[in-house]
Amino acid sequence: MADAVAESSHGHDKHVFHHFVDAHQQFDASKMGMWIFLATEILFFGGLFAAYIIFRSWYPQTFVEASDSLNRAIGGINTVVLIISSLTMALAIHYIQRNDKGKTILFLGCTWVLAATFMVIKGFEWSEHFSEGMYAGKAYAYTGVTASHAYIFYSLYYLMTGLHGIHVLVGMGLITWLMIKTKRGQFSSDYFTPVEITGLYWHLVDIIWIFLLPLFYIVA
Amino acid sequence: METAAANRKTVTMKVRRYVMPEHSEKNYINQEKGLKSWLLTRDHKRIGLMYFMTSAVVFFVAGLLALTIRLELWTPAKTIIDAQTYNEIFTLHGTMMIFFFLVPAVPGILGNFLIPLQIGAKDVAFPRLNLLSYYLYLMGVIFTVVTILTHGVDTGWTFYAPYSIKSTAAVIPMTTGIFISGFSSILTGLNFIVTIHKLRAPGLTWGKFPLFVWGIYGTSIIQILATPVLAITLALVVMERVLHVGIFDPALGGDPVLYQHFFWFYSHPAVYIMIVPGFGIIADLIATFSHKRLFGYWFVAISTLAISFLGFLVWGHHMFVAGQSMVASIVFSLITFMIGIPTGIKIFNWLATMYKGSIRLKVPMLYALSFIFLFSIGGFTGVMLGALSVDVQLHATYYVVAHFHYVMFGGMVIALLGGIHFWWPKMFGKMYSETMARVSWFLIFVGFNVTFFPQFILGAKGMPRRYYNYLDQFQSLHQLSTVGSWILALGFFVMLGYLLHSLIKGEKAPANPWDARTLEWMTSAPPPTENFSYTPVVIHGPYEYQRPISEFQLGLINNDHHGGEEHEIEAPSGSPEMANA
Amino acid sequence: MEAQGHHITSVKTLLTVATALIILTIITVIFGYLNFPPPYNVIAAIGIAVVKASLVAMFFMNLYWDKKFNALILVISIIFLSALVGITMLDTMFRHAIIPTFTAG
Amino acid sequence: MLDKISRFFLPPAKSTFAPSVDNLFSFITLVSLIILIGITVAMIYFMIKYRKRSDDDVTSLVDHNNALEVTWSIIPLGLVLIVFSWGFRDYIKMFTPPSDAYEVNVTAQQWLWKFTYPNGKTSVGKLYVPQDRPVKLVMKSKDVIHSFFVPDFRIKHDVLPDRYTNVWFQAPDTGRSQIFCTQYCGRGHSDMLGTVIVEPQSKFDGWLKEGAGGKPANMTLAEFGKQLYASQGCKACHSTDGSRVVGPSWKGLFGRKVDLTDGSTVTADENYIRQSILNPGSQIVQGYPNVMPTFQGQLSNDQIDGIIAYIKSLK
Repeated sequence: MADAVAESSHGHDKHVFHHFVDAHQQFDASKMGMWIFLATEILFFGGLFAAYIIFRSWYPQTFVEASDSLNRAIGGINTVVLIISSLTMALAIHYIQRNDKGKTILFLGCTWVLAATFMVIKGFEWSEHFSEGMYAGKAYAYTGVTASHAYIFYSLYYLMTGLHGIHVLVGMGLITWLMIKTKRGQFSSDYFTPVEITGLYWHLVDIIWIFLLPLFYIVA
Repeated sequence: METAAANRKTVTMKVRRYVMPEHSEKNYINQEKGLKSWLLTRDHKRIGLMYFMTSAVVFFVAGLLALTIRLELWTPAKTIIDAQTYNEIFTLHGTMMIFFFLVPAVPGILGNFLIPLQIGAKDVAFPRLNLLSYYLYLMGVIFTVVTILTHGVDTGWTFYAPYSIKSTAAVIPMTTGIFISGFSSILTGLNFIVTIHKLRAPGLTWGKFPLFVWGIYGTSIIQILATPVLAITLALVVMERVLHVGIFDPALGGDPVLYQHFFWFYSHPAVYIMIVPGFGIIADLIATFSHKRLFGYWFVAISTLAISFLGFLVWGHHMFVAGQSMVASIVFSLITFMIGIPTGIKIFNWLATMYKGSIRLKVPMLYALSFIFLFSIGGFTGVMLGALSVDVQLHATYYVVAHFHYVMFGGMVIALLGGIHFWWPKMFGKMYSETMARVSWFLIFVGFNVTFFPQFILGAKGMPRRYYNYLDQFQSLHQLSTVGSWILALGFFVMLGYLLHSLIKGEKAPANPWDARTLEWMTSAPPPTENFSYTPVVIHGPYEYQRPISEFQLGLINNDHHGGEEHEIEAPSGSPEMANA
Repeated sequence: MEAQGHHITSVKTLLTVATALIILTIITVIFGYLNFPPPYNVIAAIGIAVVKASLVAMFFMNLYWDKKFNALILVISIIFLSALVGITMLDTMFRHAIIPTFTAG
Repeated sequence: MLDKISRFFLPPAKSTFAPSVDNLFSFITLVSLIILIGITVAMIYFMIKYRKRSDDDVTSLVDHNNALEVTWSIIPLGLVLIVFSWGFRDYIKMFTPPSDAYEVNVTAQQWLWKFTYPNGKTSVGKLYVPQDRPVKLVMKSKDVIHSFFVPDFRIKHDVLPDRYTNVWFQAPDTGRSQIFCTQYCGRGHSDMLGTVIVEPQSKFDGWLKEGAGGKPANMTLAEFGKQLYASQGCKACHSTDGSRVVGPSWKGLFGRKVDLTDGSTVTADENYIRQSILNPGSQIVQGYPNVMPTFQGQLSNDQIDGIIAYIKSLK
């Protein structure tokens, strides 16, 4: 009981909203909130994954042929870039937990740069596709795939990598915001919830890419 | 139910009784003044009232649209509007009612207002996110209304491809509005789940939740898991219109039936988003006004989750004649029938709760009992539509329209009205006229049945839905239905009158007018901004009317308090706050 | 900080996991060039992806040490996604005509 | 009892599987009614018997009874399983056409039904079928999803663009039955009607052999056009009384100057009308949508002449 009383007197530091008992409860709540949000993300992408699986079962030959037209090496390199960015994100969380703000900013910066690298590579990849006429849907003009309905493969490819790309951009925005806040000294080993939950978001973006790689580049 | 908890760790707390004043001079309504204090509020109760205002306006407008539809159907050919306008009006009626009223109303109004109060918290877990949810909802409504005023949309609320892809109507702004309000729905659900998990008062274990909390919990799960699929589906429709991606458009090798799968993967569970919290309200009302423990608490609670879960696996019963495979139809039909079991369990347990009770037929109870009657009809006709061969006849006829309105209006809206009449004194600190409320209840009950019962007959005889012109043989039933809609509307105008009167001139409400036992009744009416002046401690279940009210007003003792009667109690360390203590 | 209940993952663990992930990625790409006969190519590629995703979830996202409820949320979302895909395929795989339309490509 | 229920709710049963569907409908209605009355009576009885008498009312503390819970789970479970298997059996029957069925092709488009018979003869809005013989409809749509519904036969199925779907039925008696479109398909959805005409085999054969829609000798050309106006689906979009439906009204059309969307003006003469029937998109009247399907290959020259004569007659 004494603990509870003590909690309520010291627990309300500046980061704790009045409706939480203490920082720990608030941290747990935020983290659970983020996990629930990630569940919605999984189902959001899930609609497209479902469409991919179903259309693949309808047009298997098309998917195999069209997949061959994508560059596996670039896909692999981009995967490695994202995995390393996940590592640096995890390291940033590690160092903020140890209250090392300098290294936190350093690794957040690394994550940002890797994310940007990913986007640049992706941008080059897309523009190369466009130059060959691999557009989504009706505008499709590529002649390298003979099987029918190849544009559906590219539609799904653009939709899924595009939606993923939007998530990467949002992540880059969040990481920028984290760096500014860390620089201002607003995070410490006492309070790093935003870093932690942005990290969760970032890793999910990584996981989604981990599945996009085999679906579009490998399974030919 | 105690045995499950007994195995848990228990902790000892020092508690005493706290009696909050009946009326609080400074309450959440008047503590801060000015428009800005409302628009930027993070208080869950104020946000609840903002949802109340907005969804009432939506309901009013969409209701007027419904009256227009009914009036147009007075004659078999043109009565007042042309076919295109008629199609646009039923699309708007459906879209507004479903996405901007039925889905957000109960969680938005009652969920926001009550969940923190019922679990003894000061607010929801993420108050700023909660305000954002409201504004996203408002934006969605505005987007749609602007679409109405500038262009009509005539696709029906279901936006079936390829019609929604080919139509020249403003499908993109309309779906954008729904997309935005989908985010609102997701964030609301997320907020409630975290709140229920993390912010419960000491001692408030899952077995002591008022059933409304269970209802909101079930609804939140559906909101979180189903809404994103709708979002991606609508995004795909937009992509199909803009880029012709070929996912749903058959002319490009896509599959319009796949659209229906995706759409109903959300939209079937969505009807459970609408009805499940209604079940919770009804359980609360029946127990309170029977003054008796809820019969089969755990059966009622778990059936809520069972319905939420099974509700995800039955979407294909909207597609028995849509061109899906027979295997799928058969599996969907079988699972559909399984939902009947937990629903039946609820209805029978509510009845058993009344047995040997001490029943007061106050207005909220009248709504609860009419819910049982109307929702049963909705349920039985649902069994009819789940039966494969019969559905072939009834699919897309007025039978479905009637069934849907019995479930949604007879279920969700009646439950909401019951809930609003029940918690009105708590929300506004004012009583309403019991007599006028009875008159209004009677008009609504009669008007509803006169409007929608004839539609069962129309549908079975083959009258298709969404028809502007119809065969002469259906006219008399259509006219009966139209007359019913006027009685129904009259009921709502009476309600508007006495509720406004209550707000302005109503007599002050006591804190606990219905002699209930759950936490929200232990605070003043209306509650102060911080809800409770103490940390509530819960030791009994929500419907233990045989125990004195003093045992429901316990709170942790502050270190600055001396004197008064102190108790030491043991409580299971079920809640996170206890775990930290 | 351990007292606050936050698990701090060691740098060594993080590096090990990242190395494993990169190796698995390389294996995946090599598999792509080897052209295994179907369905083994699909099984291998997706299997490796599942292993990689689990590694990220458990160690980068801390689920290995975290409250079990958060892991449960992840599992539930995957179950519901499987329901969406699985039950929809009960339709798409068992129609009279498997291909959805007769439109020529 | 079951008969009375189905006669009250349902239209006459005119196909071979209709009676079983009707029995299931009536069975569900009857059982539901019994349970509903039980629930309502219990509710009202409790309401009166256990109404509050004083503030000191003592209420029962019983709060659960597992045996009861099991009972009211098992009984409904049994009932719904019966309903499921019954519905399942008939559903399979409804969508498994016999191999010797007489096939008619159905083409749906906004907003009319066109039927093509094995010998190439077509009819619009009227489906002629032989009596007491299984008829299989092979259906497709030209534009959006429609749904083919004949309440008297208890059959319905969506008609999809770019894909074939089937229904079948066998009508034991001659007569006429209503066809509805039950999948919302736009402005003319509620006018997308049709009639099934069941005739004895011999009469049907005779009809089938008749010249494909030629003018009967006893009709004037304008009367023939009027008949086509109703049967070919013109009616869904064009009025004859001057009111605006989807397309321009035919009243007073002939000989009038018409403004087109390309800015030009033409006189509505025979050539203009013929052109509008065969290639509607080429001459859109200002203020009207480009939605009319072509009738190229569907209307013979005689039939077009008939329609022109009919339009001329509408002064």
